[in-house]
Amino acid sequence: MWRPRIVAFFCKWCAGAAAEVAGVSRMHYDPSVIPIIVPCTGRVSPEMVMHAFLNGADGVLIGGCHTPNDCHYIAGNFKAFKRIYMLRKLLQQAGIEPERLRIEWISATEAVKLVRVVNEFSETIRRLGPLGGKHA
Amino acid sequence: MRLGVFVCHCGVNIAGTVNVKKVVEEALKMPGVVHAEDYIYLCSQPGQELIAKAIKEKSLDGVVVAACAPSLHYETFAKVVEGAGLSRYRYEMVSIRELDSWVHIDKEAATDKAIRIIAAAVAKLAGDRHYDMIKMNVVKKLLVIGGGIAGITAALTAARMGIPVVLVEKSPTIGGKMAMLSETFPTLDCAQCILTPLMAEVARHPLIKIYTLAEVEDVTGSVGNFRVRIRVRPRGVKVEDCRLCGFCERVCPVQVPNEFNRGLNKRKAIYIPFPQAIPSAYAVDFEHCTKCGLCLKVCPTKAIDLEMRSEVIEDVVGAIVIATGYDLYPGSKVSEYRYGIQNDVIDSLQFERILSVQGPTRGEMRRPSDGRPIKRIVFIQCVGSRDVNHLPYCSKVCCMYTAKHALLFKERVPDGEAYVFYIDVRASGKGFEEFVKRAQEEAGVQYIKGRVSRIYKDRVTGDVVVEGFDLLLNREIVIKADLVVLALGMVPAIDRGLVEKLKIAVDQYMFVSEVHPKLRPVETAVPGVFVAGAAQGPKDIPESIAQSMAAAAKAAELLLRGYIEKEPIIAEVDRDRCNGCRICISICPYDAIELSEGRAVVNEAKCEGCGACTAACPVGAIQLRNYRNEQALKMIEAVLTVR
Amino acid sequence: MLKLAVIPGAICGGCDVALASVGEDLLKLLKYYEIVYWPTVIDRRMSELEDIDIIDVLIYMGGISTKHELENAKKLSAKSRIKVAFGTCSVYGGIPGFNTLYSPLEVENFVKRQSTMHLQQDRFGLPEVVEYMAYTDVIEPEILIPGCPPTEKVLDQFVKILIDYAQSRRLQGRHILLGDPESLCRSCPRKPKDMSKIVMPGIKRLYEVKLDETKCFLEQGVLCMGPVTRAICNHSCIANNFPCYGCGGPVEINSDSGLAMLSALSSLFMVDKEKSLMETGLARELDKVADPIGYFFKYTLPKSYLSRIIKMRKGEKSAR
Amino acid sequence: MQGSQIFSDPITRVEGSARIVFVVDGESVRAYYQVLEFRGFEKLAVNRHIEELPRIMSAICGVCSWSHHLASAKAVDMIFGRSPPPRAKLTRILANYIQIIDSHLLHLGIMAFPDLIYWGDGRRDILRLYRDYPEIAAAALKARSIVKHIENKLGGKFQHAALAVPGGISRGLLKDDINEILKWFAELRPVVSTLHKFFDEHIKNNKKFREALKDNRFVLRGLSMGLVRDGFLEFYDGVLKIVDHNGKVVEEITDSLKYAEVIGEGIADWTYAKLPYYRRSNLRILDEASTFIVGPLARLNVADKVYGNAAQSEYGEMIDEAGGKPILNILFYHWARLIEILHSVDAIEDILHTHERELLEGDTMDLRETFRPEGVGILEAPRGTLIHHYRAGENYITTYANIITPTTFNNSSINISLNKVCSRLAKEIKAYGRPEPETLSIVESIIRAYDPCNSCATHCLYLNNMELSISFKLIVINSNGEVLWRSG
Repeated sequence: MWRPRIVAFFCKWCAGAAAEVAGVSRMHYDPSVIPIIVPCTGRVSPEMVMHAFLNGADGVLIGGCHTPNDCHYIAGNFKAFKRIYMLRKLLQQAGIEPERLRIEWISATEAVKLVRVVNEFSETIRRLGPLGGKHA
Repeated sequence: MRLGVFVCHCGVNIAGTVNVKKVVEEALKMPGVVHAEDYIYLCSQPGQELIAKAIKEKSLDGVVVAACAPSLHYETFAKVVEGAGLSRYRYEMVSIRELDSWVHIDKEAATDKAIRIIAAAVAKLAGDRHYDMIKMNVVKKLLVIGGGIAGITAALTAARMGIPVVLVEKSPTIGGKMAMLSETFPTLDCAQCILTPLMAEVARHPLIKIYTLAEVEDVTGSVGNFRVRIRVRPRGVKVEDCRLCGFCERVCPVQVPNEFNRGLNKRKAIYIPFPQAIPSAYAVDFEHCTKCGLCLKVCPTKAIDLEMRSEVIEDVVGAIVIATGYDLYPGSKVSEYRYGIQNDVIDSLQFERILSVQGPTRGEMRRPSDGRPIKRIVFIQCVGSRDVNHLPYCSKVCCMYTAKHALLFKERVPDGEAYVFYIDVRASGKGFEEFVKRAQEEAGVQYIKGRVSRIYKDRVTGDVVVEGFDLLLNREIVIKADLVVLALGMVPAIDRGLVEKLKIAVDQYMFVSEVHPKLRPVETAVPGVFVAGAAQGPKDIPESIAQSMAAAAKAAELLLRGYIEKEPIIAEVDRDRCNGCRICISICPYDAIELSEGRAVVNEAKCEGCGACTAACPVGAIQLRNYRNEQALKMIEAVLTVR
Repeated sequence: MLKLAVIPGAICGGCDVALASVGEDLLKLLKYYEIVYWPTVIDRRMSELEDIDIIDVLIYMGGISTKHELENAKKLSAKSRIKVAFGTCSVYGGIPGFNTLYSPLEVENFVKRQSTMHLQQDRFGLPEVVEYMAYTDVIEPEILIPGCPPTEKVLDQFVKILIDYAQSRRLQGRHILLGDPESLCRSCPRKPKDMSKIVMPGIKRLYEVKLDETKCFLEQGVLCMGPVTRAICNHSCIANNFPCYGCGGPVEINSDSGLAMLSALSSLFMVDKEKSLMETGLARELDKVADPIGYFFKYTLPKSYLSRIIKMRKGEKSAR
Repeated sequence: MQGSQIFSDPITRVEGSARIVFVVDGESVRAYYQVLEFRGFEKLAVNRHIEELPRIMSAICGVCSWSHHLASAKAVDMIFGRSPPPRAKLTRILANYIQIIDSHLLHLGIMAFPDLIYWGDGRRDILRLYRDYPEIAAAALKARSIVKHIENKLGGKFQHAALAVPGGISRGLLKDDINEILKWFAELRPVVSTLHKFFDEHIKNNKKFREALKDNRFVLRGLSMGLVRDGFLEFYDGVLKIVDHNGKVVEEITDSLKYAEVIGEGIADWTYAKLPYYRRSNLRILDEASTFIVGPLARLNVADKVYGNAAQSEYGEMIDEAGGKPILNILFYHWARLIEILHSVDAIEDILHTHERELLEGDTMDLRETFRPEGVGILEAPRGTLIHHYRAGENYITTYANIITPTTFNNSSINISLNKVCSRLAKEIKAYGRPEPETLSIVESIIRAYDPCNSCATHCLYLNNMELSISFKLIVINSNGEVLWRSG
């Protein structure tokens, strides 16, 4: 049975911290979302996202700090937003469902939101089915 | 490459859901891994020794620890690794507890996820290199923002350690809210007697430079080298020449509400907030001064200069202490209590001014509206505080200063009656409970457990009628009082502009967030920026003083050492591949990249290692140390390879 | 005499003319090499080329769009010592690379729908069209010459290499990518002396702005692929006040220059107005790029992550 | 003819991008000029930013990339509702003239002369021509480098130029640009006169060539089409005039959007090139009367006057030779090319001298914006009328693109001309099992006359005469697909 393969880039300061809080509070979410902790969402390059899709990811989720002022590195989240927005336009034009790539602002205290977003996203990916990667 | 992977059971926290044995088995198959083992509690002493032993025996050159969250034990294992002679940058820690075992039920999926998380760490570790800590010199000077008791204490503590201090205060004098108080609990010693000597010492101390009527306009740079711009508004009076004779005040035609006395009386356009003000000189309120020039004529020493301009002071400091203090929650927001001087419903600071001998009533117990002597007084606690519609938190100090107010009132008016409407009396400090008991029993203050529902002025008798409910006697209660004092909640006085300039984190009430209440209570997330006093949260004077000394001590730890060591995980440029296209310098939020001979170079002091430039560089010439592009791609492949 | 063959794939003829108009250098080459096949210049038949067992230098021009061209490329390359991918189409797929977005059938139906009359007759062996690909998708050439068409700069390099090979029978390196290993920004005349920051005022399409002849194009809000494009020319289009379209391909052979520029441009524009514009304002500006594929991938689409993902989605293994 | 034929290897093995297939079925023979190249530019243009098409579409052809660049630019201008200011328009006209001269000189000097000088004697060999007339080779290569310099100056690159922007040009010419162009242009004049003198001495009085000019097999009673402006031969901007084989003007299209009412585009299964035909006639594709002739000969059929007295006198001489207009013998193409060279040279001379100030001063771009969903750019490329037709949607995205290149127009005419030679070829096959050399050279002369540019791979610069092979395949098969004979 196909299980979605989802890569989640969480920024260390906000989404990553929220993930830890979610752990401490024993909340539950879909295990097919594999977290990679990055210093800032500003570090996530479009190449990393596309590399994930090419290597079998069915969905890529990015969690960062709320705009306009929460980013520990001041404006990394804005850079991430702009790059991901343009990348989604590119995917959409090429006929790849843009919903497979999602960026969310999750502050360190919003563990509940993190769990909701992760579960929602994995549900979306289940609905969309495999991207067509190796294990399809 | 000889890598070691250590997987922790954390009792059953991890082993309960993750099949640790299988994880270790899979780890051994990962590229470069020569050793993998699991242990029940890696963070324990035997656990740590196990790792150190493995490093030495297997001569490992890289370690991955898969256990709890790095925010908990990254440092612990870093020290173990360094103890075993390996660089801390050849060590990665990943959480398979908070991010995996604790959040999943399906054992098989959790195990698979743990393996992938470890595989990513191993892939990253393969590319990690050692870097020496970055040493940067530190300017031995401290900036203290806010001249209240917290700011004064921090400045003095630092100066006494030989650290030059720049003290910036928004109002014409230092002293802050404490200067307004009459006596302080629980010792009832007079506030001025504690404060004014400290203020004098600050004024005299050669290492402390005070700027009043001043605000921090801009802060750039980073820890050890903050470039600060301070805007000083014109005082209108030359401090050294003012003899405090007061002739100018007498002739000044302008009358405006006196903010030091919280509007209970008026003051002139040229005034001194209170006699022991530091700097001890008059100041001109340029907002209301009509420049009629009468004061100029009468000033014996020609100290007044109405043409003074505001000026900007630039300075470089090594650290910053935020001591911006608090304000009371605006009484108008709690409309049902009819807050207002003419209604004889005042706030606690106003009552402090009535109590104070320098106050508008010279210490006599007379009402602010009509001067009628106060025979019966009602104190209402938790006004705004512990209220979801206003301030959900408890402001901590109101129960104590209300008990003090009631006690002092009964001393002044032995036959007077004092009532206190409260929810719970919170007197948790040393000698606090006894102090409240003294007020209740010796001074006969009536404590009524219940909320006040309505307050109105009886037009005929002039009484302030307070209708409330007594929970203990389970009956309504109506008190016709002369005066009502509201214990309004505490809110931070810091403004949004300063928060953004300093890039510090604040909570939803604008109290400055400390990094960790226990681990780093007086530090903010921005290295080199500390916080003390009410700016960090509601607290009383003794706590503010203790916290200010702590903040000064932490700052001294940084400033006295003369250099700071900085995490070397910053961006790095491969100068051959850089084409000087200027894209990285245009997006760096810290201006940490400069161009020399047409190619980019990273300023070690400024770069915070966020990596935004590395993802924008068109040819990948700038890379984040130990988070290079090829490492990131390898991590992604490791996470996604099909088991 | 060494044998040199020029094989035209799916070409526009520009590379033929570029190589032919190399002028005297061509004659210099003729001292060492005998042109055994080059339909545009000499009339030798394919049958003769098949009789030759080893071709010393095989120059393949253009991409691959028909089954015949694919077989031809593989067959001839198999017996060639030095394989040269000549021109951006051959190296990266070039502008016809947009065809990778559609299946050949889709395109044929598109053409049929446009026609006003259809003669149903036999195909007489009309070669069958395959999924468009670059030469480098099929073969690993020793020398790669980017450019649309290759400029004098890279052709000079190429002639020197060929002459050197003829004399020493040795090539320095396996994958020689001609042109200088730097982007056009390295020596761009439009860079300000004081190397100040680029302040990019939003995204302007070519029709919205009358371009200033001295300022960097990014500073005028117009996309210029200079930062990601290999220096194979001496800023000829930029000097003609026209932003670079990236025909030289990426600085290094297997990097995705389109995706890199997408990231650079998105990061760069309106950096100073991010907090005031917030997401909606920034999105509105980004929506002006209505065709990201055409905007960033004019010459390199077949080599991009995007087209490799599209291929993966269709299930075919990528050609090589 | 059965349905799909299963063909033996030779026919499926392809060389170059075009070939001719003769299908012998008993007595009747049919000729098919197969274009084997597949470009798909009309499909890949969809979804592109409309303003980027001029540089994307110029990649259709590397030899005449300028014409595609400028025609595309005209269509894009129309969609933005912009008209390039005089300075921009004049620069574009200058660029288009340079392209015309470049292509004609190359063709005349290197391909046409061998056909014409050694007419019909089967031994046409470019190397032999250059041994006999070395000045021609030098002239042709000299022309090539001069034009390259001028084109570099105008568009940054001599191929796939970077000049046209919506409503104008990216950069106006400066004084020293013009001086340099004038310097190179001065060197071009002697080259032109060399070729002109050569044409007078060796072509005009070549008896066989004169007879061929009368030979009915080279006549095509098609519809001549080309741009004219105030009766003058025009290349950049004018009225698209169509004259039938009797000289009657059948169409005068002023609004380029209306082209589709007149020009239909058929397709056949055996070629990737389209087969245009005249829609207003009730005839079908590949009927002689519904087929267009474009290019130098057609242009001179529709134009009344040419520019400059050298061109005018040649023009008069040609008309006398052909006995009046319209001239329907396709071999006159070569003569027409010479006339167009002379015309263009004088036109450029005029632009560079009398209109110099206009080239140097004034605005380079019209920035107005009145969106129109459709735009058609028509101009004369060296080989004939070139049409770029685009539709754009919201946010200026291309929603539709249709391109008819001169070679596409000539595709139909070549097929018809070839069919006129079929019967003779079939007889020779039956008699000797192979076609006579003379027939083969006639076939090639037809192709050479039209100068097809199937992405130009069929341009053969050198012809060595082993067995009269021509660079592209000539194959004769019978009705069930067996190969009776193939060239080379």
